[in-house]
Amino acid sequence: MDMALILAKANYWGYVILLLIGLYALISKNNLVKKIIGMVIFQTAVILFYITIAVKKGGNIPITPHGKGYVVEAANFMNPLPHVLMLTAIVVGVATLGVALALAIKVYKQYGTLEEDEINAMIREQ
Amino acid sequence: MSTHYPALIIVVPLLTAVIVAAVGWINKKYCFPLSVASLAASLLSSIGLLFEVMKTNGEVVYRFAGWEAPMGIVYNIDYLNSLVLIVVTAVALINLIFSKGSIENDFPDKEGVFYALYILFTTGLVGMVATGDAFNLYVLLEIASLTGYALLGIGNERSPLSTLNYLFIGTIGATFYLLGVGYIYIATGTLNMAEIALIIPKLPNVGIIKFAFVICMVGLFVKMALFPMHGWLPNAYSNAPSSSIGLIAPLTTKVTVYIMVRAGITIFTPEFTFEKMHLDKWIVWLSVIGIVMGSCFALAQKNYKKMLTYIVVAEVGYMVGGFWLGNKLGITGSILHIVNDAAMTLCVFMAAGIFSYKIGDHISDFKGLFKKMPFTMTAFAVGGLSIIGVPPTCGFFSKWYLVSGGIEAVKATGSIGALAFIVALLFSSLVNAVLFFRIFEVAHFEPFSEGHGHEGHSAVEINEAPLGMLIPFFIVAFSLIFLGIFSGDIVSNIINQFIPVLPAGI
Amino acid sequence: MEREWIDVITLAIVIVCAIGAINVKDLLGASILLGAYSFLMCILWAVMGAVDVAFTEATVGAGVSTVFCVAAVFHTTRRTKD
Amino acid sequence: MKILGWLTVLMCGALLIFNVSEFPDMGDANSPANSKQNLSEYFLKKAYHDTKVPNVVTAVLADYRGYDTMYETAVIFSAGLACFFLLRIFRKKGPKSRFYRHTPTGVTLRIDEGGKLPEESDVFKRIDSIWIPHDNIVRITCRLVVPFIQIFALYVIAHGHYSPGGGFQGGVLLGASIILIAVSNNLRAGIQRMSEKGAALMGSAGVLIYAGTAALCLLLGSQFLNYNALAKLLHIKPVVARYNGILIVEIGVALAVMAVMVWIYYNLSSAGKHDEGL
Repeated sequence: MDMALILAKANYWGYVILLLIGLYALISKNNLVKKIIGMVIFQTAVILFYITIAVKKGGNIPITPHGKGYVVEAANFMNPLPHVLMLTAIVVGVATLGVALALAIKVYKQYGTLEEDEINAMIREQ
Repeated sequence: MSTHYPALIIVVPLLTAVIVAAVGWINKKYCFPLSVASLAASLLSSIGLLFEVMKTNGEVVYRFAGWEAPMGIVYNIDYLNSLVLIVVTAVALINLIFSKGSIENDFPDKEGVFYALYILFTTGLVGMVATGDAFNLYVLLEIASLTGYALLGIGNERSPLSTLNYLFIGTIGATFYLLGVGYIYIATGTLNMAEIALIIPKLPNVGIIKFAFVICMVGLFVKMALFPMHGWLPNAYSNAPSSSIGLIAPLTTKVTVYIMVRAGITIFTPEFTFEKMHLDKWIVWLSVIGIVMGSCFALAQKNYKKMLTYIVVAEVGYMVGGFWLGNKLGITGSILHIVNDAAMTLCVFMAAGIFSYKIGDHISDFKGLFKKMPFTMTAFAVGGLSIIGVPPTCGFFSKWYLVSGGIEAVKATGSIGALAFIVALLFSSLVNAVLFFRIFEVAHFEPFSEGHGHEGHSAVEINEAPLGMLIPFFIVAFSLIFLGIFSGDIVSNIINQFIPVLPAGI
Repeated sequence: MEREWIDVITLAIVIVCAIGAINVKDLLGASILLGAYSFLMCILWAVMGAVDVAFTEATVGAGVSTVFCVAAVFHTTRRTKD
Repeated sequence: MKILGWLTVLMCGALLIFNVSEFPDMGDANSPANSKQNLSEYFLKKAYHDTKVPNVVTAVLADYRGYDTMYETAVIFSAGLACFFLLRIFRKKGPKSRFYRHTPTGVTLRIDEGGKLPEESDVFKRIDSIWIPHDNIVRITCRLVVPFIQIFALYVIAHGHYSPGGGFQGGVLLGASIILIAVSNNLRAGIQRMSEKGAALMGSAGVLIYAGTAALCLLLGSQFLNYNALAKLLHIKPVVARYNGILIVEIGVALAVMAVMVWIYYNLSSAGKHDEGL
């Protein structure tokens, strides 16, 4: 494991770390909004993973020049497909965030707190 | 139009959902007929599609936007697709007609939006079943999930919290699936299911694919509530309103099981799934524990709806275990159980809808119901017998296939897991018998007591359910017997056509 | 080579922001840190050549998501135990 | 719960890190996902030829994988419906007392329940009980910025064929401009610009434009979403029909996304009452 290997896959390591941070927050945080924040981090980590797939060294952004007789050399441009997929994933992420926050507001109206242990204690008392 | 069936199944509900959402702001009267018409159109075209598949004997291909397979999104409809499509659209249509009254009662201001969410949920499920593209499946999974959260979160006072927990778990599952698709893409460079299946056997290094497989399956197991990831299901389902639970409980877990079958057979190829992974025995054990635990927890419940949710958990164990036995009989049983269990679960949850409208959810309140509502209780009894697995009903036949699959696996490999699976199936049938006969006993022998505990329901007179509810309920109850009688035909004409030649020696 | 270093440094700051967002003991602060996280992520993606995705993340992730979070926190509470 | 979390994280972490070393290096143009014979190559070389759209991402998004994008719009639309369905409260109970500011004198009036409410005018302005933004600098700056945001948003939508951007980005920007008005003044100012019903109908209309265009292609005898079919209708070449089809679809997306973002914001910021809010 020399420095070059770590650097060559830097984004993959980074995505694993972010994924784990998000997963940890989702599972073990007590506050509901904190869990939602963990969820966003978790989803974004996967998007980072996809974008990393698309990178080609020395590549350009995937907007092809279009002069007469211009031949596109595919190795010079980033892979556009993961970008397309991730546009969808980002939008799905914000949609999930909206619904999750709506539910969190409903929970707060019901119990007056966002801490899961306090809510569970209240449910047990009923 | 017959060449466009694959598109029509999904497009008609989608367009109608959007229109219904708009019409709900202008005139609520048109929402219900529009919704019913769209789901009926969807059901008809899925039946048409099944005939089309039979005619072409194999698969119907539909290219969206006119692009060929790896570039665009292509549907490859085969026997399995079209069978599950019919189940999904039929359940959605019948439950919609059944719950018209309770929808008008529960959401007076938001009817239009409810119908739109309902149809969008169905669209999501239908799309998941029909699609031939791994990423497209994720998008539709999210449509079904988001609308599902909305439909579940509007129930009683505890539902927002349980739905929020479901949302967290569901997002973990869906995101793991997305990650798995990314791993497949990084190794194969394509997203089309058929193409992936062609590339995987040629790959020199399957390390990444193995991991993609594990992570996809974990995502799906979380979504389908297989033990030990089942914690979210009972709370989320038992707190939901009855009109949406009649849609969600029969379909969500079954469609996820379908995706597992699709992933195991079409995407990853059976050789890879059953031979290279060495996971099948472990997953059978998981399903065994799931069946036993689900049955035991169901036994401990006093609330009817909650009891049903634990039965759902156990049924997931049946299907998953049957598939991972890895032989033809087991997979047949698993697929047949997708169909049968959707119908059975719909039946008992419809009963739950009527009960909670008339009396309440506690089993001890069901005293003397056979006298008060004989027709409802007859249909309910058919559903109960089918879940137990009594012969003329369909529940018996899928259990038969599952058990014979288990016996074959024991014969072929002598695996203890398969033996435990058979024992667990029999145990669970016994427990189901205890559960339902307990209810029959209370409802039949104990006299009706006027002053039962629930003040909130005292205004409703206890008698037969209205005709608008009773007719769909009876149709479902009949279909249980119908499916049972014709299960041999379904297996030989549809399911067996789908199952490929499995590698020997598993 | 320089490009890779920009990558790595931005990634490190993104990770710090993520850890901050889940550990700050104030939900409003956590929401704002989440916005910062999204914005840095968008810079990272722009560096990696995914301009469309970066644009979407800048508008959706750093913009609207943060507003949603703040609106929800405003209507519930800033208090958190962890 | 903490221990369970650590256990899951450690297990997943071990699996994921174990697998990273099998990945192709970052930026490897020859990895299966990026290599010559695969999709990346096809899209980059053929997209302009097929659709006359130089931004390959837009071309793939709205044409090759347009079916995904239609559902993406449906996802955002269902999120709007879901937030409305979960949160909206129609009861006109409202808070016990309302607050008004008399602008010439800067006096705040509290009118308890049952009291006579003044007409809303330049003189009497209703203000929120908890959130009282009356900073003129903030308000006027935001008002000045909004038109520029909207023009930029329209540019982003229309120019998505040639530069980064498109329906989503533009739609979110348009929505953000209205959210900015609501944040800098109050929620009612936002609702005046775009009513709830308007937002809901516009969201439906956006998805309907997308799915309707696609269904129109089907009715014209081609596959669903195959914009080539529009060529006969518009009397243009098939390639140009694809170009225009993408533009129509992007407009639908922008409309839906704008309306739904605003709609979700209304519901979240007022917890469904649409009365007082951030």
